[in-house]
Amino acid sequence: MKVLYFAWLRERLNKGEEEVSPPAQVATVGDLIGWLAAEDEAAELAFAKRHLIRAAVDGKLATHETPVAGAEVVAFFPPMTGG
Amino acid sequence: MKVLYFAWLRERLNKGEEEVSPPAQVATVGDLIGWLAAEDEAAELAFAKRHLIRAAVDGKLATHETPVAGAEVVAFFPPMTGG
Amino acid sequence: MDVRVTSEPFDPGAEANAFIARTQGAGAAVTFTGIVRSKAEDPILALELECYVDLAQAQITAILAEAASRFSLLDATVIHRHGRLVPGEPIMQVMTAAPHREDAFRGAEFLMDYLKTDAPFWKKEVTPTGERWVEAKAEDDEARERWGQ
Amino acid sequence: MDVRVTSEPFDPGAEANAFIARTQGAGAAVTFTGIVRSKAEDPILALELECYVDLAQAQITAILAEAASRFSLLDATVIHRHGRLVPGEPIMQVMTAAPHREDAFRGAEFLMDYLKTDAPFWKKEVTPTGERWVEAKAEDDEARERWGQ
Repeated sequence: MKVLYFAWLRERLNKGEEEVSPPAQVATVGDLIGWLAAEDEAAELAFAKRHLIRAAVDGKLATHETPVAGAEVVAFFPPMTGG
Repeated sequence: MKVLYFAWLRERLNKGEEEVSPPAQVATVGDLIGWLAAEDEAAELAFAKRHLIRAAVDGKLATHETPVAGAEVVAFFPPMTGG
Repeated sequence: MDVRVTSEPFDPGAEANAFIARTQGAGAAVTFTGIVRSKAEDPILALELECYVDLAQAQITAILAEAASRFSLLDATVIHRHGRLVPGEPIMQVMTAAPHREDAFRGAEFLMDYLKTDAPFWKKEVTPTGERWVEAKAEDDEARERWGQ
Repeated sequence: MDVRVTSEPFDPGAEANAFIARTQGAGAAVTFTGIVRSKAEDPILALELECYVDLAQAQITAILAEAASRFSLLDATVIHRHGRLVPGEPIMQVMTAAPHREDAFRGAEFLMDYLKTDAPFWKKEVTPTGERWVEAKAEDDEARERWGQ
């Protein structure tokens, strides 16, 4: 599974993307955040404010409840500030 | 006093402007309409629907109650359709 | 603030660029362009706009000042043509600039609603079967009413 | 319907003219241009826009389709830049065309409100004393909420 990071998440993690292989019990976006945060101290800090973490799964906006089983790309980013 | 006519008022009266000398008892825009209509059959028809007659006195939008004593230019026209 | 009542054609995009270029500090610019419309089911050959030019200039100037103070506009411009126009031609354009988008949008809508009811222009449609004056719409009066006096 | 997510500069007026020229039957065209703003009391040197390009293209395409059906738009276009921009540069532009002005205005405002909250761009301001990410505003969420789900 490829994971993408944008904006201050990318800066705090010092990477724009990575390949990860979460275990089978990581079923949702929220589970994936928890697993990434537990794996790495920088990720724990970057993901600390869960309510500010937005996500997209395979190119579609997602919530923390969205399933990630079989997903190819999961993206994490702060609230959007387009326009 | 100069009187201007626009749009279908101008067409029905077949003139864009004229000089008139109403008597002193013509005090308001409404009085002026009444006097013009009484003077001329075409004007009586053109001014028949009083609620559709808008006016300006000396370059300012007016109502039928606006005084015309001393006015130099009174304009009559239908509801505006700008924009 | 600029008001132009003219029988000459204008270039909508060039006007918008010039407006943006001369407005310092804007985060938002809104342009409304009114265009002569010919419906397939009821085509027109031309639109003739009659205008009381002096009053139009005065009315639009007053409406612009009101819009600028209500909506914190940094700048606003109205261009309005009169004379004979053909379908597809720009009739008029309103441009507003403000720090934030809400004011730029509200200012442009306010100006449009006032121009519809309070600017001395009269439209006549020239159709294949004759000419007809465009009647003022009750919905335009209602749109203007929402802004209060 | 056209969506352009690009790092290249664009010409607001030329885009508006091209948009108007390709839209048949419109009586009203609204253009919103967002511009990089530097406040005198808190100046910025540049605005850096980060973008998830694939998602932006998909999100804006979906928002355009929704706007077109809600507001009877004849056409609508969104241009949105990413990369490094300086004050005064156009960031993005929304254009709508409709038979009547209400729909053109509503469509443009709807698109702006959705772009603010649902298009994957992130703004960073480069100031004389450092860089800072622009925070999402609660008022933008509220503006979006008014359109319902």
